[in-house]
Amino acid sequence: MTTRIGVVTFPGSLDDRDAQRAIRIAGAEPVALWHKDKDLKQVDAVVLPGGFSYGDYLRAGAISRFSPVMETLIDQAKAGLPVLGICNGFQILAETHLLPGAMLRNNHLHFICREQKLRVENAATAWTSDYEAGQEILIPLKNADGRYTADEYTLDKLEAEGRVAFRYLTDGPDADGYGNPNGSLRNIAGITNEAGNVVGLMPHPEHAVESLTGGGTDGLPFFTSIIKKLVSA
Amino acid sequence: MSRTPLDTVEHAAGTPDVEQPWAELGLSKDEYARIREILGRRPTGAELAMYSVMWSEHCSYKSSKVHLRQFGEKAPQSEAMLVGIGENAGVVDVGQGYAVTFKVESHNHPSYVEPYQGAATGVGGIVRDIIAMGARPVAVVDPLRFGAADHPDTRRVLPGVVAGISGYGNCLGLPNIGGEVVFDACYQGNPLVNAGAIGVMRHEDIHLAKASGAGNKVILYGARTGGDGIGGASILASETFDDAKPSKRPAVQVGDPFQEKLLIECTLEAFQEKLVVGIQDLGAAGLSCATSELASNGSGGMRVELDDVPLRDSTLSPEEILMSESQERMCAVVEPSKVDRFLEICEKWDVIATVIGEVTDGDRLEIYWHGGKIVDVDPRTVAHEGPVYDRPYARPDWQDALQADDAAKLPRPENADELRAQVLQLVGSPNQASKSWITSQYDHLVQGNTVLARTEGDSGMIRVDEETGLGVAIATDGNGRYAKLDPYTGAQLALAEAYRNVAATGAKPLAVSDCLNFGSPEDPAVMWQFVEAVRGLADGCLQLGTPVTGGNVSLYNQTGTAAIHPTPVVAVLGVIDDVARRTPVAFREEGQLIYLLGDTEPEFGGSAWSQVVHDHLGGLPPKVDLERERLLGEILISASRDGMVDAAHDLSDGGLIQAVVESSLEGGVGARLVVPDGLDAFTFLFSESAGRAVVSVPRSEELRFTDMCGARGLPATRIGVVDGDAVELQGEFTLPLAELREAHQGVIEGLLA
Amino acid sequence: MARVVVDVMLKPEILDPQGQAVQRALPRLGFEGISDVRQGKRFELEVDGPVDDAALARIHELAETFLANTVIEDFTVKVEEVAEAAK
Amino acid sequence: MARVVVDVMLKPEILDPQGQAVQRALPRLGFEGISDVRQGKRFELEVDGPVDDAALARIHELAETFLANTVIEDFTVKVEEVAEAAK
Ligand SMILES: Nc1ncnc2c1ncn2[C@@H]1O[C@H](COP(=O)(O)OP(=O)(O)O)[C@@H](O)[C@H]1O
Ligand SMILES: [Mg+2]
Repeated sequence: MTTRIGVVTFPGSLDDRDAQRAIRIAGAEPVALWHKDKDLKQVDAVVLPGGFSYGDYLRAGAISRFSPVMETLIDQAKAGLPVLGICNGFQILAETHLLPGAMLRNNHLHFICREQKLRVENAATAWTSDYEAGQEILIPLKNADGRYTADEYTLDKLEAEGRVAFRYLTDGPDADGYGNPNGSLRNIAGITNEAGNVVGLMPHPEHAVESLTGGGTDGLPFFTSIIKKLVSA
Repeated sequence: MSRTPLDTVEHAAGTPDVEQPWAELGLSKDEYARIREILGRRPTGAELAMYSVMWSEHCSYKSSKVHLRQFGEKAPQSEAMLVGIGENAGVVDVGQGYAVTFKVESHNHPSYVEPYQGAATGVGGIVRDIIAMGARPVAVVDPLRFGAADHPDTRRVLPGVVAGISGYGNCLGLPNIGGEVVFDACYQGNPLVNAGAIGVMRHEDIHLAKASGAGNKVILYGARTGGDGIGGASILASETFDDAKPSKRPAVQVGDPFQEKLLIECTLEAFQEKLVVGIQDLGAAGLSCATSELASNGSGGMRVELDDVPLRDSTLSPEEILMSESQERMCAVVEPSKVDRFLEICEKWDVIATVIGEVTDGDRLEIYWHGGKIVDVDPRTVAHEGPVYDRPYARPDWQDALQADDAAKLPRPENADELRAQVLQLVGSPNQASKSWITSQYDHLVQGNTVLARTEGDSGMIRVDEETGLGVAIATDGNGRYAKLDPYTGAQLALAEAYRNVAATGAKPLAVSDCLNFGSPEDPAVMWQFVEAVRGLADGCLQLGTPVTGGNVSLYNQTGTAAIHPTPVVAVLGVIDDVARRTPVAFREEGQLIYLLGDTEPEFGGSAWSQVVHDHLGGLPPKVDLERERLLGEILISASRDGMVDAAHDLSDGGLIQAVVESSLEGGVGARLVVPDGLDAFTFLFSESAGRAVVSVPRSEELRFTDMCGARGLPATRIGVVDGDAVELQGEFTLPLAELREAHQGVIEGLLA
Repeated sequence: MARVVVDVMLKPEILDPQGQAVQRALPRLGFEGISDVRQGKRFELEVDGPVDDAALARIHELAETFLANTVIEDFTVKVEEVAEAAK
Repeated sequence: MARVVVDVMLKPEILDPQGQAVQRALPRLGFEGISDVRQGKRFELEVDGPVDDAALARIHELAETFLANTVIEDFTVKVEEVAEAAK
């Protein structure tokens, strides 16, 4: 039986089709989920895609968080359902407090779209097991509100528990994708919950699954990781 | 409301002598007289509102129409053309059952007044034109012109415009795959914000803006109607009909990209279920335009209940409702049996939708308000039979002196050091410098089909079909400096450059859209520029076999008597069978051979070199040879298809050195160049002769490639090799890539900081 | 030191997509009885020296030329008591 | 009908690049003597019915759970006199 991975479409979701394509390329079956439906259609995992749900009005993710689908999703995520939040999806996860912290306007105040070097800090989550810990990858990034912020206590706790999943790499030339693109504290690009089933990150792995259109395939392991995990489970 | 009686048709007929503010609404005395003649009575306030906006320059093309006809009259035979000029946007067959629609429009003036919202709503408007054809929008482009890069106001306008385009386009999920950024003092006070969009559909999904079938319902959906952009209407409303109103309404609208994204999705869903008979977007002139165009393009008449229009502001008068330019609205004609389903889809997407009228079997457009008939017109007279002017035009008396002031006489670099310094100066000048500060604010990846964007290729390219690799490419170009020196040639050079850019990536040019930005048509010199540019473009399109499918005219871009440079912006759309074969600009492999295609002559009029080094504009622009352009295009396309070249870059402003530096920086590999026989180093580097490109050829392909060029008669000169980490001109200078990058990057940010 | 607050709101006739989005979300959150929401910007300026008429006039000019675009926005300027110890 | 205003500002310890950008632009515009600028959001809520303690409590809750993200933002709620005839 093929693995079924849901992709939620909120009003204003943009990269939902891209997430579906990535899931397909990785070998699973993408299942479209609708924000007004509480029903998750018994999928094995869920991706909250990028975009500007509700136009990012108020705060990115603030309105989507109250969608019917999120009610179910929050409960099931707490019960272990694997959830990946990409960009706007990460912002939604932060607003629901499934992941700690918040995303603020980029420190340079602009939307930024670029290729970004990341280090995989935690290769033990449901979505990262096909990476090696410490592996450096190149993934596109595009957002206006990507500055990860949390208080010192939370940041220390995340570090201590190994829950910083991805970090922006800063020790190289800008032209090669190095640098902190938005002022995120401690160069944090993505984090995981304690159980490792909920992961959120600002960069877009679903845009790095075909070399023709994404400039590389470094994002594919996100999707192969989860498929392997689900198949072997 | 017991104030003045409602100005119904009946009331108007009975009160022929009421004073009407036609002049304040921008109508001439003759135009007002014509309206009275058409109606056989004075217009009601609502009718006057409709005629005045629809007969405005912006909506009626009254100064340009007589000339734009050439695009139809001289249109080349093209099997690709599915829908031509006259619809919201043209449609082109790209094969495999796909059709592509594309168009460029201007939003110049609003972007000067309120850069963010002006530019944002410009994107919104052009995207609605694309949806109205039945297509899913798949990409946007943004040709931009600003005042001098170091002028303080550019610091206000440029970041606002860029943020507006990025804020709106990114939020719609449309990759931005191309455009231009040009600085010139002539655009101070009149920045040009042109926006283009491309949409893809299956042939059978093409929709047109017409209301047919008596009994069919007219549905207005999207945002509520508010008091935006109705400066004119409030004159009507406040001074003639209701003195209590604020007398000025802002002429700038605030856009809501989120609402537009919902509009896209719900419209496409309605198309998919074949629920729509006719459709029209609401842009300039709002409901006046949508109702009169839908009605006049269809077979019957139309009856509209204006009271049913959902309002944001309940105090709006009927005139204001008719003229409002509130954004993010569309109008669909739907069969009665399908109305429920249509409304259901709108509800699914949280889009407000209301039946506001129906198609009738008469031939009148009738609009009712509070039970009274306030409009009763033949819609054709509103939408299509506006005034047409053949305005006087004359070659300005300064043209000769300008052309005589030949750039060839300017002092040239005297030694290798000066040559080197001028190369650095050129690649670091605002117009030639990297635009990454701007393009990095645009999402070029969303939708996952972008094959070329930013500096990767000479044109933007997107994949249309994931299975077959079918794709389309688009490039927009326009050089106001060339056009100022000679508008006829300038327009052809814009066309030639866009054509060449598309071919350089391996795509076959198919069709053209344009945005003609000029000063006041009431100035005979400007009018002459316009006439010449249109003639040049129409002749050029005929010769290249690429029909104009639609476009836009923006006039009155001037401050006082100072007009902008005539700026015809030309967009060329091309098709490629397999995007995997596209040719990028980057030099990537050391050892590959660099060939220069085409002939280089000492042509410096209007050149970047003359501007950057001497702040000079004079002489003649480069000569145009469209047969050569076509041949060059064919060679570039064949070379891409058969894998004979690894990189290709067209030569345009800045000449050969600019192109080579860009290809080297893009690929991170240098180039060793030699001045070919018969040329001096200066001309070799800086000439802007048209019809040229540089390519990098793998050694294994050299013979095949040169044979092909030889057999077809295209001059191909070996000028160097891809090598090292510097751009070197043998015997003259060496410029390390790091130094070039330093000069080329960061220029725009530096000016705006 | 004193604080001057400049509030910038879209003019009433101008569409306020953000305010609308907030308002439309309210019923879903179980909030009724709010008939309109408008969202604007609040600038808190810490002014060195006394906030006299001259200073206020300058801030008014700043608001008019820079903080707001009066084509689409209205603004108000007011001096605020800064309760020192308050959080 | 009454108006309740909710002001939302970033917590003082959180970097406010928007406010900073405004502040940095001031000298260029010829404004001196402003030592700090912070930019936040202002929400104007039009409330049907009386703004009694119960209503205010509800709006306070709305601000806390929705209008502000208290991980990063502080807020204040206040009732505003709506000058009826004023423009
Ligand atoms: N410069 C031009 N070149 C070609 N076609 C043009 C040009 N300007 C306007 N048109 C065509 O005239 C028609 C009316 O234009 P317009 O009123 O701008 O359309 P819309 O209201 O849909 O934006 C369109 O079909 C448009 O493509
Ligand atoms: Mg249109």
